[in-house]
Amino acid sequence: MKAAQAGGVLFVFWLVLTGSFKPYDLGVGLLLSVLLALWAVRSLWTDDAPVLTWKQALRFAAYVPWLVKEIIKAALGVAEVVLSPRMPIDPRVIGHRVVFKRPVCNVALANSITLTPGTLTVDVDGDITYVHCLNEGFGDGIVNGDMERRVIWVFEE
Amino acid sequence: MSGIDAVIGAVTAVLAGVGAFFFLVGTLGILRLPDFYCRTHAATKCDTIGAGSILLALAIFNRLHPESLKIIALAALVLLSSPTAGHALARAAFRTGLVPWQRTGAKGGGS
Amino acid sequence: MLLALWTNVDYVASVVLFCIGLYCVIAKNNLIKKFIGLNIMETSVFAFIVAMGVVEGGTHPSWEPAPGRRTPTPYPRALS
Amino acid sequence: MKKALVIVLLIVAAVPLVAAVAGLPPHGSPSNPTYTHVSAYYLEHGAEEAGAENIVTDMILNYRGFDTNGEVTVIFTSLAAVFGVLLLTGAVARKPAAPEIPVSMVVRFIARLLAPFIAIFAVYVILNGHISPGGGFQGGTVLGALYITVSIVLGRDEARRLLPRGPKPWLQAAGPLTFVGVGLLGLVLTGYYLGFPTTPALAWLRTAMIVVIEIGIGVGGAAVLASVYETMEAD
Repeated sequence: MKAAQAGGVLFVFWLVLTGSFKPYDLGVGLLLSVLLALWAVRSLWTDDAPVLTWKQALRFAAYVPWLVKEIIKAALGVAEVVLSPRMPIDPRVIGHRVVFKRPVCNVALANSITLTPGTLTVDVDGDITYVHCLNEGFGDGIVNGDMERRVIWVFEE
Repeated sequence: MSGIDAVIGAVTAVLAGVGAFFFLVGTLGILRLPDFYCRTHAATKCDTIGAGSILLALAIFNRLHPESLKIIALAALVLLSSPTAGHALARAAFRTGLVPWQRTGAKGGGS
Repeated sequence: MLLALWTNVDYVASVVLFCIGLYCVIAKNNLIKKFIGLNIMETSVFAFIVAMGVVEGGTHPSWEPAPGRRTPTPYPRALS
Repeated sequence: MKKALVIVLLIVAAVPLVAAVAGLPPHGSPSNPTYTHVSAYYLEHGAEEAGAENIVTDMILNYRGFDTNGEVTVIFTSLAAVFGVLLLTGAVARKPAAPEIPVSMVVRFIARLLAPFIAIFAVYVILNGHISPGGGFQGGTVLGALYITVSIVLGRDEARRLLPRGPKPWLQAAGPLTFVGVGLLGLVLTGYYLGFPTTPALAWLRTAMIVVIEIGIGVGGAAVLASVYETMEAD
């Protein structure tokens, strides 16, 4: 099942790349995606595969625009900080403790934090995520748990 | 027809301009910010948004050509890999014991 | 002379890039910075080679057999 | 003092370059010598004559095949040189290993997520080198980088399985071997080493020869990159 899902995604990716429906291209793509899906399931993802149900995929699709909005907002903030002559920065490292059920949540949270300008995940140690903030204000969205709730909403329900 | 062309041209130009602006901010940030962690902020994040909006501009410029899909796949790749690279850099520094710079006179704060 | 330089401003840009790289290589003491300078020099050579292949209004040589295509010769030269 | 010397050196380097640039034919004009002589011929006849739609690939693998043959051999030779250097110097001086820092789980996750996509992209670049930009050299580099990533993220043993000991030497030499093989095929068919058949009926064969060479270069390049990394890491 996992292999079929991975193979499907890989085949769609191959179609996007080649953009041709000639039998030769389709055949090569099919062979490749079957082989790579087997490889992925057998040796890459022996423990917990990043499988998404349809509901989670839809929620992920809803999560991305929100994330992009946050990124743009924060990027403007960073631009303001960098361009202002006084440079009002006050960097600090905050540790934020969240207990997730799946590692994919940890990864999603860490990468969302890093993607949002002004905050940078420096380490993930068990349940604790250490975040380097340029300024106290940038860390608010993490400390008040907004981002973490959304990640849980996407991947855990 | 030409109206659509004009709109697409304008949107492309604006998005590319935004991308260039954020690249500029990122470069300035690398030069101005005080320590490694802050510079990593500037280097990785402004790259993400700059490259993202330039790629979006290109995808719009190509309309619904199959190439646009490739460009969007590329943008997704940037969104996935760039924060990972930034995290790897910062973590390597953190684990080897590089102490983050703090504003002098800061009241303890942090960690 | 100045007019010739202006028509060839693409080439001049690669010369400027080359000089920046050269400056990094001879003036910096840090080996990594020297290496970055070397890389900039390399990039300037590629930029020069690609600029030589440009034809006004041409397209990439690998697609669409149209009359006004860019010269393909510089690309293999960059590979060597 | 040093600054003045640097400035003088820069000027000494820049003045001849700028003068030479000013003397070049105008940028971008279609009457440049670079455009009128050889490449006009390539552009006009390349697609029918040489077997690939991408003229750059035509030039690299067909018109300029001998040169590329040598170049592919250079890649293989670089591997031999690395082995030589490591045998002479590195193998003995083994430093105490630095304290191992485990790979971050974020990096592990994302690398494993992207690995199949990178692989499929690399194969696409190799196989479509005769139509679109790309080809064996580029795709091979991507494959080699993928091997290095997998070997960092999953550990050496998992990566070793992708490059088993038995066929490894053959894969490392795949570039020169396929090139020579295709060259000999050309020798049989046309009487010239690396001669591509010119009749329109055999157009498919020309394309097939080019694709085979691309695959050889890609696999060989990837294997060489991977084993250079492997040797340096084991040291």
